[in-house]
Amino acid sequence: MENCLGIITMGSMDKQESNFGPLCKKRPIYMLPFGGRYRLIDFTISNMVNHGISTVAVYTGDKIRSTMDHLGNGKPWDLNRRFNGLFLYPPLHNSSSRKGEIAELYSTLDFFNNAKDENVLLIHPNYLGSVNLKEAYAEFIEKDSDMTLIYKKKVDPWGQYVNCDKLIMDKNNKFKNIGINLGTEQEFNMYIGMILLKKKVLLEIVKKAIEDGESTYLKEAIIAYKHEYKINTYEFKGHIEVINDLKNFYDANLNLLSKEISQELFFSGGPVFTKTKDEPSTFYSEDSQVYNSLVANGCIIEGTVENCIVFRGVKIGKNAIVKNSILMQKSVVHDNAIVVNTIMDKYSSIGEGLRITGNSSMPYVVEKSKELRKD
Amino acid sequence: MENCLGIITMGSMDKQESNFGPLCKKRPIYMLPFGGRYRLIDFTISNMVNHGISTVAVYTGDKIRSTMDHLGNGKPWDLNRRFNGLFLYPPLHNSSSRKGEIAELYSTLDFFNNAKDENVLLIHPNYLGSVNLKEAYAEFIEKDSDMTLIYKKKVDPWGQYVNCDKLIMDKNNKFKNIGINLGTEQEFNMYIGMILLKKKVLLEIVKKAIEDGESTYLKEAIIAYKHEYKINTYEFKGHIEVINDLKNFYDANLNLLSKEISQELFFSGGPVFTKTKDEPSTFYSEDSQVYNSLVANGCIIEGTVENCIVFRGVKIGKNAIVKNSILMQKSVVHDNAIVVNTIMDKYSSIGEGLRITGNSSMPYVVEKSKELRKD
Amino acid sequence: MVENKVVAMLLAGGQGSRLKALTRKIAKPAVPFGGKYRIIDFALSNATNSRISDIGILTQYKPFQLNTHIGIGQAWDYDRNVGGLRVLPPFTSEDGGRWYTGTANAIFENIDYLDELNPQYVLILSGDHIYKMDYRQLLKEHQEKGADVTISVIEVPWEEAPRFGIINTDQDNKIVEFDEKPKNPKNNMASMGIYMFNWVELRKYLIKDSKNPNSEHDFGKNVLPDMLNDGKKMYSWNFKGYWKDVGTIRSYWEANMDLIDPDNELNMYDKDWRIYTRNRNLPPHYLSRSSKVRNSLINEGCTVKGEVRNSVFFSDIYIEKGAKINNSVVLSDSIVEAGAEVNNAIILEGVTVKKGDKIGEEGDGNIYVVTKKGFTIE
Amino acid sequence: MVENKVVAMLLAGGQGSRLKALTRKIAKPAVPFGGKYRIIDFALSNATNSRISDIGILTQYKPFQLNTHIGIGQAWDYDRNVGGLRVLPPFTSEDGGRWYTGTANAIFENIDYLDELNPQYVLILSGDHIYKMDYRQLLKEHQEKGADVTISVIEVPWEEAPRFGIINTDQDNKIVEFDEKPKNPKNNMASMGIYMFNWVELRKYLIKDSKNPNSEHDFGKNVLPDMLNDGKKMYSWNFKGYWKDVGTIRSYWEANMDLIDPDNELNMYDKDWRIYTRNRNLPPHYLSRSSKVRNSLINEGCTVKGEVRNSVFFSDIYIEKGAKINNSVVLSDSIVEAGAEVNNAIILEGVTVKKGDKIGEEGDGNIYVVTKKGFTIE
Repeated sequence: MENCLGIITMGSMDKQESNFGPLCKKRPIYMLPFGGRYRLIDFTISNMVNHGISTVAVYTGDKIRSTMDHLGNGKPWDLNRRFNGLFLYPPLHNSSSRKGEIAELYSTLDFFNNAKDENVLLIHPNYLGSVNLKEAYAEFIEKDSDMTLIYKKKVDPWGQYVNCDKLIMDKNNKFKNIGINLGTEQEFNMYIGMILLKKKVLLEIVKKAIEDGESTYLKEAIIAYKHEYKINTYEFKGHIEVINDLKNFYDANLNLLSKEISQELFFSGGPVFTKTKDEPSTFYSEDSQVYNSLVANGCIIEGTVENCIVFRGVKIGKNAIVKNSILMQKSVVHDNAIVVNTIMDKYSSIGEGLRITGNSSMPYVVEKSKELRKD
Repeated sequence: MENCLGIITMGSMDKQESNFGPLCKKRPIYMLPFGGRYRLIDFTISNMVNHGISTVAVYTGDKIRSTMDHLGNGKPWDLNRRFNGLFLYPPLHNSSSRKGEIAELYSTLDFFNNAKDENVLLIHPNYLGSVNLKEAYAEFIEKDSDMTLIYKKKVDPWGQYVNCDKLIMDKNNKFKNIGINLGTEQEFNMYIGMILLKKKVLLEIVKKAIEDGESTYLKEAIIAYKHEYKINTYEFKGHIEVINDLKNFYDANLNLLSKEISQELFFSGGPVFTKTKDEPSTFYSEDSQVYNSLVANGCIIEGTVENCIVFRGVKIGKNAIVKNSILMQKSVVHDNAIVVNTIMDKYSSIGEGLRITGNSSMPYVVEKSKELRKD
Repeated sequence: MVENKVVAMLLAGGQGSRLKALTRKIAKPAVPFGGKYRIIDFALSNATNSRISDIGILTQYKPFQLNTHIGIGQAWDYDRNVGGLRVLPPFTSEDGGRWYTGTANAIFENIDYLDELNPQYVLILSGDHIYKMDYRQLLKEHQEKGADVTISVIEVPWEEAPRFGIINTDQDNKIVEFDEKPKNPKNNMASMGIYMFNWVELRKYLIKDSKNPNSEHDFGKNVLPDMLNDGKKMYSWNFKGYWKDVGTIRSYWEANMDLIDPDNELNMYDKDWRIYTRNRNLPPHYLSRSSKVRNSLINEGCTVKGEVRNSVFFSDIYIEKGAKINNSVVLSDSIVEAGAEVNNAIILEGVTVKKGDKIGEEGDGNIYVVTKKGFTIE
Repeated sequence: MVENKVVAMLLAGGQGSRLKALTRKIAKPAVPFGGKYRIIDFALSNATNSRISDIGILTQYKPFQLNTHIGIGQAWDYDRNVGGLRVLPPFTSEDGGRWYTGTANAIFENIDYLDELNPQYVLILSGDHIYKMDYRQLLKEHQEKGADVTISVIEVPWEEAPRFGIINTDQDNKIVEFDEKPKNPKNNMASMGIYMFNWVELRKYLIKDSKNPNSEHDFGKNVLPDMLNDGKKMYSWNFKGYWKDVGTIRSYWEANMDLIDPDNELNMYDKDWRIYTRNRNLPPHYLSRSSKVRNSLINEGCTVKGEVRNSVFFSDIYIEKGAKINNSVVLSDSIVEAGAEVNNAIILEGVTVKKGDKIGEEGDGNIYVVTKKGFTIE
């Protein structure tokens, strides 16, 4: 994907942070830990880099410190470059500046103008899917599209995807509009927050939106000016995860215990890069019993673990039992404790003999660095 | 200087940005271009790195984008490290968070606690001086000081340094307090915004200041708690520049035309590192006439230049005359133009035949990217 | 401007021929160890953790994988613009090219590199050993004694002493005699091949040694005895802790097994002294419902559906349901098929153990080296 | 996952003995050029600007300064964790060590490196030439013709043609004959030593050539003629622009002087095709009240108080008041004292021209090479 900039914006994700309980108190959604050793945004950036994109700009939102700590100098993605590389754009804090995706894009016109690339791939990092960007890009170029929206056909009998964006298309599969799924249909075309645009088209839309003052997010602007452009669509046929609340997030993690899903996310698009931690291998003691779990490095497992995602450096004590849970980095379950349907944030711990049980439709969350003890 | 963190804060500098006319509209003071190819902060960071400090934290203030663009991944200072390296801390934007130096330091307690280093060197980057930090640090260690304030004896008959911080000392040269110079004495001990502290002392003071709620800046907190600590001073005997308004900034640049001053700032403390631009050498045409000027690379000089600081990539046309001026990166003086006592910000230009004359006590400023033309 | 500047020179050219199949394609320092490392990672990480900022790596034998592993030194934070890590292979000049003919000769040929850096001390290291050492302690000792050379020594079992270079000292640890592989050792303090030199002195003796046609240009055999002869101040420093030269197949297997020993002295989980290595960017490992993993180390990217006991696994290994692995070291990208059983083995990279194969018996005392072509017994 | 993968192999082992004093301590690619560059910067920057992501640099002769200059490749943005720049010196394997014996042999010895990267195309470059070229154009031509090899050629003056490898082609640029240094050249299109190969084909011919005991293992003399013999599809691609092999003292001086020629074809100020080099972190240069600088290039760190005309200055040079420099190339860290006059010279690094010395006369037609020991006349 030569000649293409990678842009990561939050769209309207910032409004959803409250859906994640204490997990997003100090981090944006895209920084949520995922899959044992990653953050959500790792998948987005890695997918871009693996498809040959060498300039990536991230519109960070206000909670910038965790982002800077993680993305930092861009080394894990080989984006620590002299020319192009990784650009982080926190919001401007002038009293005069407007807020929202459009205003943020507008505030970085220089970045777009200085880049030689003529096309843009824009992704919202709360959608996880191993999209074959090369194929989508080839189609975008071949059809000389002004923009190509990427969607996934979703059968949703349970209304799991109510309020997701939906592409409305005519009988010939031609793009008509972007609506919102209210669950009235069994199947709908879910817009998965990935769009290819000509750079000049993006800048035109952004400038118009600023002039007209009607649109806060790019999606709104696309709807407003859709008749002026040649808009195509590309269907993604693989597995997609949408992370917009705690339940989604919990399920998406545990879905990785399915071999097909983890194969697709971890391998099909090339390696997923992340900040390395230099943990040694994980040690399983003579008494450990581990079933159907994904376990990262640096752990010491002496208890029983079932259906779990275990992040780096976790300790599980003797006779402890952990089920259907997500144990983030450096969390500790002490001896004889029982933990079920729970998300333990980084550095949290469950005291000896304590019993914690959440519900699978509303997992219990142990806040970062919180140490729970028996009364 | 093993075992020492480098900390760069703005103290109360953010309140002075309005003293710089349009130069600080989009950049903090420490990002002002200086000496033909540097930014003010380059001197501070280079001095730290040259003295073996390997962890540098910069409290960026709100205008963070230019800072991130320049410091970026820390490569020019070899601070693009996996362990330690460069940390940028923009202000937090929670409604609940207080503002000011103390609050910012307090918001990064984790950073201080995670670092193994036991001492801290804290510098305000609007003071430029090639302080022998190694010697000051050795003295600080040897005396087992809680903190050491670095000062410069200043003779100031013209009141140039009115409102600067002044160290009050007793007859035995023992620290008593920090006051403000009101110009009532011929000579005073100017505090030059550099302080060495034990890390635990810094954290204690910051926590107390937060609890008591009285101090916004570290200086105020030191004054408040001075009786509880062993405070020493270190006299710097070299050349110092204080950059707190446009005039100071202009003078400090032109002072570099003195060989002694430029030798001291550019060489005595080791090389000054900055982001490189890969400009070729500067070309002087057959008709050029250049006197007493400092000229960076990548320029094409065809006119007359006298008493100027010329940054990278500047063009000076045929028969143009430029005197007593600072020409920042990529600015252009077209043929036959005359420019005197002027600061040209980056990418600005003076049209053919135009005549611009400022006053040496209040230089004319051409804003960034502004193109002045003859009416 | 930093004081007490130490430059480390890491000898990484060794062939390690006694490691047989393990060193067929790579130099000994590049041999995988301990689930995710290569042997050289230990010396390199020690240097990083000791805050040594310049390190030269002397390579000669089959350096490709070693060079790929080291890359620009990013894993060890040596990817610096000024200083950092420099790979130093042999080179030519007007009078033609010279291969490194001995440990001392390798340093001699790179005098230009050292002169450029102009260090006060030169630390000679070997890329062949498994250990964790803070070289700053060695430096401190060296400085306190005002020594010309300080040699790091370790207590070895008396019966093994004849295999080592034994150092005889007075009560103040001043060296009085070198005893290279002595039949009747006078003590059991062995040289670890780690030397802290004053560069000025070392430089002199390297030049002197280079002119001696009878020298093998080896530190232990030539340069150090020569210095002792001249009455230079030479001290030993007694290192305490885990140290292993994994020179043979058996010692290689044993050193790996040490890591799953509960009394293991080499604590790999110590976050204050991490061992760094190049990252493979693999996802976490997966243990299935049918897996049974006991007293073992498992690394990223593995999928275990069978039974694993007392073993050290590298990355991206696939163990099918019903397969059994005991007391084994399994290198990356291997597959053990359903029904296969492997005991006391070293399975090399990319090997597939076929359905129904059985290698070794528990406690048969052999070590099996499993390659793509079959297995050999040690 | 990136397609059309090209790996560049940059031959940087040349001694450049005709450059005499300039190459006494360094290989030819490391010779300073154009005020702030070294010769190799041109090929390296071309590779960076052509977005070639993997480049192997083959070194052999006195590589220290070259290695210091290259470092981890940061200046050219090649300090990557995966891929990037790799220095490839000679090495040993079981059957001992082998120095590179020719251009083709140097690539042959590094087949393992190339196999690991598994490129589609291999671009052979030389570190000896001054030019700006977008290698993507060469690749495009190569792909459009479906060639096995495409050789970049340039028009040279007829009278100089006998010094070059002349390439005779048909009207479609298909190569029909190699004419190495022909007495009676049939045309004036010379090979630039820049070859785009299909790796599969090159690999075959490198192995074939390595087995030929009569071969000099040189691309121009052996491998390319052999391929032509076998009827491989070989094309030439006509490069237009500045190109200079600075092989002698005079051509070196001339190429530097070209940079201050108003009609100079090599536009160094083109921001779309920058030439990158290692940075010395020096402040701007200073021109004093008494200075007089005309038609010259001045680099960072210099202090000029005297008169400079038609000259190219490197960095950190000090010209005292009253000194005069004309038509000269002055390398870094030199001093010209008051009253000295230098004409038509190349002043080497760190040389001091003493008070009152006079070297050359304007227009005397000689080139003077000024070293610490005095000067020689070309």
